[in-house]
Amino acid sequence: MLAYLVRRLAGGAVTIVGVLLFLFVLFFLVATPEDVARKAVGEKAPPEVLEQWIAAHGYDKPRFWNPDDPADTMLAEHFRRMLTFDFGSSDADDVPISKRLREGAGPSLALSVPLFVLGLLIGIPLALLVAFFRETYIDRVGLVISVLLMSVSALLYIIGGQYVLGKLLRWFPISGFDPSPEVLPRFLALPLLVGLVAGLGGGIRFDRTVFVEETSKDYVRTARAKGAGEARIMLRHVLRNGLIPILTNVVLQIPFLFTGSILLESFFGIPGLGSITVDAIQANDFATLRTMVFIGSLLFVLGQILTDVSYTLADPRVRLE
Amino acid sequence: MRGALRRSAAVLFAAILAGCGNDPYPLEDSLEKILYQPFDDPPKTLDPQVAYSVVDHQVIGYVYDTLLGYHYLKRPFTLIPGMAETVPEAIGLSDGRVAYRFRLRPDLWFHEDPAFEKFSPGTRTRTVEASDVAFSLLRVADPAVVSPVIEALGKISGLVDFGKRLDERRRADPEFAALRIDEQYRRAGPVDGVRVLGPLELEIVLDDAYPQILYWFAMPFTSPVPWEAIAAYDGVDGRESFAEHPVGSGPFVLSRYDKRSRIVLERNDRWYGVLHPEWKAPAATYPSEGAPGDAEAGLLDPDYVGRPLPFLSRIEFRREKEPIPTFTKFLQGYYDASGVVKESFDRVIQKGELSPEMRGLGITLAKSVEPAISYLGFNMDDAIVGASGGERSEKLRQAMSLAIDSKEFLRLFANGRGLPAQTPIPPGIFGYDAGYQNPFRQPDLDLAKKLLAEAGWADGIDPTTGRPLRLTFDVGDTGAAAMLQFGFYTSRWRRIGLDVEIAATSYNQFQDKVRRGAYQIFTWGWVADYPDPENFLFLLWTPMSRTKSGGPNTANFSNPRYDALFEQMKAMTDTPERLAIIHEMRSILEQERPWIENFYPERYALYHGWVRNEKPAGLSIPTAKYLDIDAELRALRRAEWNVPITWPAWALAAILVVVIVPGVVTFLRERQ
Amino acid sequence: MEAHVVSNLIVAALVFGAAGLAVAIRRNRLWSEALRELARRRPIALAVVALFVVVALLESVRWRSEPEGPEAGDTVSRFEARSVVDRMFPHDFREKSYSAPLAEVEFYGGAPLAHPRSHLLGTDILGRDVLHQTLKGARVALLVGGLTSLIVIPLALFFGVTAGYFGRRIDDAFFLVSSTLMAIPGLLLLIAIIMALGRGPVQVCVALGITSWVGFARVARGESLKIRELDYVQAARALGVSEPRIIVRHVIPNLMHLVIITFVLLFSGLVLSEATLSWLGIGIDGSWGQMIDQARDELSRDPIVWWNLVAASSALFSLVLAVNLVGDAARDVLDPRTMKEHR
Amino acid sequence: MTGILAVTGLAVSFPHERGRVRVVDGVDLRVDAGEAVAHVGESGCGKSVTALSILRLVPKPGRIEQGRVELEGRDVLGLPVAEMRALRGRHAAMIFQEPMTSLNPVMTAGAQVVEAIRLHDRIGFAEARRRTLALFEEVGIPDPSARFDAYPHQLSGGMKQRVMIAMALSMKPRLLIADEPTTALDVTIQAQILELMRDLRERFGTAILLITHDLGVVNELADRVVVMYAGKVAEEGTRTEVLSSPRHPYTQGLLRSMPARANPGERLREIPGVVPSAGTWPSGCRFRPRCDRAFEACVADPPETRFGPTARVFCFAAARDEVKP
Repeated sequence: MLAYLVRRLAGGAVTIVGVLLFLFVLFFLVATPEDVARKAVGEKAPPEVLEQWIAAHGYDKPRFWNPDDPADTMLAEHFRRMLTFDFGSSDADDVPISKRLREGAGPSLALSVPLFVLGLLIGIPLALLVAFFRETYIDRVGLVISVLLMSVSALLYIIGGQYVLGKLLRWFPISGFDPSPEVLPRFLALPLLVGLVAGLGGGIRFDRTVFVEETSKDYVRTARAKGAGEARIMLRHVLRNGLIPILTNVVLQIPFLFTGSILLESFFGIPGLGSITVDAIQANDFATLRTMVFIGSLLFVLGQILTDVSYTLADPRVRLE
Repeated sequence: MRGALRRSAAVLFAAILAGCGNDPYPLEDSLEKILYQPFDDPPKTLDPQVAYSVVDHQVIGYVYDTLLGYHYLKRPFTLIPGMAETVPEAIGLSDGRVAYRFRLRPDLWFHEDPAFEKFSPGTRTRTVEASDVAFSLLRVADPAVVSPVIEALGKISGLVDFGKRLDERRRADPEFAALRIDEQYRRAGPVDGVRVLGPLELEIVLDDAYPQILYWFAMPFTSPVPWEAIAAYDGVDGRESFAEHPVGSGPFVLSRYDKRSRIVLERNDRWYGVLHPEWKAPAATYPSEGAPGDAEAGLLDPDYVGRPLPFLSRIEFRREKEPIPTFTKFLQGYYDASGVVKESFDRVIQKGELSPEMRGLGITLAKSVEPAISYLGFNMDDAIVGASGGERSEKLRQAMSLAIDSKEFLRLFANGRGLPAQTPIPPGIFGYDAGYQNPFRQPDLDLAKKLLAEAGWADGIDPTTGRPLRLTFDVGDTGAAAMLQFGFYTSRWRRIGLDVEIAATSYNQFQDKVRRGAYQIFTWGWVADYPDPENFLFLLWTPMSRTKSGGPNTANFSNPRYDALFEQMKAMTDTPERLAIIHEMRSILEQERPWIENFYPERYALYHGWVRNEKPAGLSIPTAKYLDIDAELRALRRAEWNVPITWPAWALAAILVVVIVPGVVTFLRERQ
Repeated sequence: MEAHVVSNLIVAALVFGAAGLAVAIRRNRLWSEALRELARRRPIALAVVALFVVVALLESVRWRSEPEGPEAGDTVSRFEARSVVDRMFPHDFREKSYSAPLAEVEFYGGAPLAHPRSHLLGTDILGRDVLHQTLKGARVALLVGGLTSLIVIPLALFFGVTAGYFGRRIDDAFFLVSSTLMAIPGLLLLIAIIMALGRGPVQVCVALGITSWVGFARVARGESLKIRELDYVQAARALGVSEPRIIVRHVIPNLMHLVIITFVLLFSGLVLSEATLSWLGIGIDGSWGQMIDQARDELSRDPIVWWNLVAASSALFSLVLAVNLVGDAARDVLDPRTMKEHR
Repeated sequence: MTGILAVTGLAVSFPHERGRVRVVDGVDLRVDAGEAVAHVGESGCGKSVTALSILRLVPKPGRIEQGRVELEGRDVLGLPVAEMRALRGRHAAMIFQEPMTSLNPVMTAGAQVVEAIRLHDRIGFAEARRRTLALFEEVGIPDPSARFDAYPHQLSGGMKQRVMIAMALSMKPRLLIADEPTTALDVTIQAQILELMRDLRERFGTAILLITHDLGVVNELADRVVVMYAGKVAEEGTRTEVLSSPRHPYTQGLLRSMPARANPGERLREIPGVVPSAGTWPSGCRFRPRCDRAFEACVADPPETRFGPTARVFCFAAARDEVKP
């Protein structure tokens, strides 16, 4: 177990180094220091000011190799900063990135955790219900509805939700965010609803397939033969077995709750890490962007290990070697 | 009695709404005089010496007070004294230089802030003095601050040299670099052009005549900042950065700065307008006179004239990335003012006036043409469309200019808001001539085709290939909406036989193309920093050329005569002679066509009935201190406008039941 | 070579390829039975997919014809290659701006139209016929789905099979590369690649390809791991059959059902992804995603302009739905079990 | 002797390319108290479906078309769902071919037996556990308390089958239906399990319906044998009747192909052809295409021919044999 974890962590470390390298190269394909500086100091600033800015942010160093001092390159700096968690400050407005992460994590979690939990609490029982009624008209209708739900673009859900529920019916504020507990639920209601509906189709379809597959297993027949009712079979036998493959999907998502949803946060004006990322892209804010991606990949590696561990907890057949 | 009744009704409605509906604000705020405004991009910085974008200035303008200001009502824009007691006159010095002498008001205070405590324990604020203004000017020159306006303020004698000196000493001497900031400035000084004559007296000396300098004193770049705040908020070792923690002396204090979602400004009770209403200071009192029509528009309401400012207790900015939801929230009563989004234009405006529906809601409309221009430019360094093509290219540019129907463009994309532009100078700026019609800006496809034939591209066909002449329109926006607009231009050019391909790239790649000079046709805009023609005509001045100096002359236009006239014009006051020079420059541009002047944008601003004293400015100057809010009326209206419609929920539930119940029944029957 | 000639050649190649494939399927009992079963289960969905394919092909066949006189559109378009779809509409079939479906006057302003009562789905802000735009969008959608799948599947198959079949170092390397790609948030990776490559249909497809091959490659890896251990593969190895030959003759044919299912499921996902890219402004010109993104603002027009959104989103929806239904059925027909890994 | 199970005229259909096909077609079956009946046939002949029909466990989309199943005098097919559930496990229990997959992989062996007990008896967990341990003891599971907490994958195949048997016997049912209980096991384990079943039958008097294709197993355990071919009963009789003097050509073929029965050095004689899949069955005698004794009459449905009190055969040839001598 321990050896396994160590090996996985080592693999993860290599992955993260790969991500960092990739990120560095990509950035210079996408933007130059002049672009970053131009966005930061504004369209009207004279060229000397641009140069001052570039020098002040260290973007005038050699990129990969400095014959005088190998440690004094942008690449080395990039790795040093990321690996020591010294993220520095944003290229766009000089705010310390760690502060930005702290500010963004709250709103992201405020949306993503309820979304995640509700998604499971609604999706899995519904899938189980549909599987319970398998081969009947409810199952077929449920399946068709979930394929219908899946076939709609996420954009349309958001646009439609804002238009119909926000504008026409006036049930919720169309967008916005305020962390004070008095008004927070009102802001979260619509993105939650939209996020749930958008994710429900695929979720139900996947989970249903898993459950239906389980119901054709021999042990279900055994349970039936000993006199267990259908409901009991579903809840005690099928659910538990079906949850194992579902769990792998689910646990992998947990770390990403922190990074939030780019689309939902952007459209609904939730100042979480997802919209920080979009803002960083739009503002050429490489310093923030690389931090976000770095943290994302860190969480990904963590999530994978977490998934494996949770697998061993849920499925007695699996032991990590 | 009636007031009390209204108030309690408002509270009641607000409470009902807060329980279930879409009210984005907490209940206890519903009866406060709070101005709610949306903002899109978060401010980049709140450092007054650095901030240069509209959204930055929206916040900074209230936190940092300026020495001068603009009259709220008068047009064209007129400078009035702010923290300074008077607007200074230019004083000619014996050596040919020009000086301005500012005298500050007494008893001006900085906002309360812990930074002061750090250096003189027990105090949380102190008075503003002339040396603080001088300190700000030196900050503009400090290379570490990276101020974008050093170009303009560098006309102050010795200021640029001071910056160089400071930079060199910091590099050479780490000990110097570690000194407190005011000490560094003192040792690197003095600066010849910035003279502190007394605690409240400051003299500025310019190398050459530059009358526009006074406008810079109406902008936050010259606002006094306390050195204590700079020293305390250096952004190092987890300390806050000054760009995020402003300490000013303006009418509002920044009380909350979640810049990605919410910015809150509270009224500053230590502001001189509040402390000394008896001064009747022009920038702290509601004006008693205005432009023609202001009285009719209710802007000279005797209830307000002569009253001390500000009227609001708070300004709340909420972040809104999408214009349409923002407008919807305005219509729901959750924002107090709004532009008109083009999508809702026909509902809001009919025949140039507010629609009856909007009037019924109590909304008012204010129109203003902005001191800004949007134009299509040619890269004059390009072989085909540029200057080297000689007369042939000039005719091509003229033909292309004739093909663009700006009026139609405005009709399609801006609901006709805006004026088709004839010259680079927009209305409201000296040199604008409403009667002038640029002969190459009157859409005429036949004349365009004729010019094209004269240029050797008859019908747009390139004789060497037998195909239409192929040009490239370089754009830095790939969004769907923008593509439609670019498509409009190319479809117009197609009519005269020019095949103009849109090369849409990311903004970065576009910038890169511009840097390398690898572009043919582009579109750009310019918003005035201050109301003077110099601020527009320099966009085509050779020293500002993009490929040579990285300046804003993106067309790389270069004409010796034009340059000479510009030099002459820029230091002049608004005299008939100046006008004559501007007209000559105009005729050069008319013929050479480095730009196709597209349009001057027009702003339509909507205000709810509960907002008082609104008059749009165009320039990005702070005006909210003149506004007032009738909060009770607002609470009532919000309650009235936001009753949720719930029947669809019941309908949906009913449908679900209808779908599910037969299924369950069938299932149970089958199982038996 | 000019773009439209390339496009025509590709269409020809596709048609020939499809014909060849049809012959091959006819000969193979397993596949032809599967296909017949599929047609029995989902006749309508298959027909819808086929319809879109036909429209896309018609839109891809382009040629230049003689100028049709000065009244025929603008000067330049006389010189452009037009597709069959374009030719189904009159040459200057446009208005000045919005008009509602089958309207007689302009939507705003009420000026009489050049072609009253003939725009089935109305016109957009520049006066272009929405039905025409929507039909043209089918080509983009199929390009996104098809071309990307053509990039993804061979790539994924190659890496997945080599990793799964040979194992050890190659597998480790594969694991590293794939987890690196998976560790970068997908949307971000897409944006970055498109920014680096530039905008354009092929670039977008390549970017989508790079971001979506990993999932399938992992499935292919897992399957080849299993196949490697099968008796007859072991037997072939014992008989001295060369490794590449085993892979080509035994491993890949056993993955074909997975390939088909992945292709179908991938396809709908890709078409939806393009819509998101259009929102970010880096989609493909003329796609339904772009139409939806434009229509987003139009929805808030007052009075509301709905036909753009309805046309583009129902086209997108019906294609994706049809493909999803076909995909589901294909999964049931070809393989009910192994697709657990896909979500 | 009293009848525990009586199946008459049972028909079960499954959907096929064209309409539904009866995979079990008019089967009669009877098991008396304490008796062991073997239900024999090649795979695909419908014997498992017959067994599942008894507890109404035919998987969807299969459907019982007609017939009657009586368990201790009660009509099983007409029972309401709840009563049916109460009957399963208590009156008749079932064990399956694949002990590997027939146990729930994520529940401990003990928990699964406890569940079987508590489904029918309202007793606490501790009591159920005690009874489970006793059951484990009875079915020969060594170290029951350790095995109680083991997951199925931690047990050997034979051990798992013992757990299954323990579960089936937990309510002391009067009938145990064993669907190929030993097929998946090693030969030595097979013998142990059969021994166990014989032993339990003697101790508890449980009637056994044994589904198998292995005539060797039949020989070990069964009192009576029912041979099935292609959804229909071919021949029925006591063990000696069927195994020593088979009358149906199919039974004869089956016996000839048994290695144990062949003389050393002699080549095994298999039945030519394969069992046709459901839906492709011929009219008349379904064994006709593979039968070396088929003649013209076989195109009609063969009638029941009785031989003595216990034996009956469905075959024209066998009937002719009877008349001739």
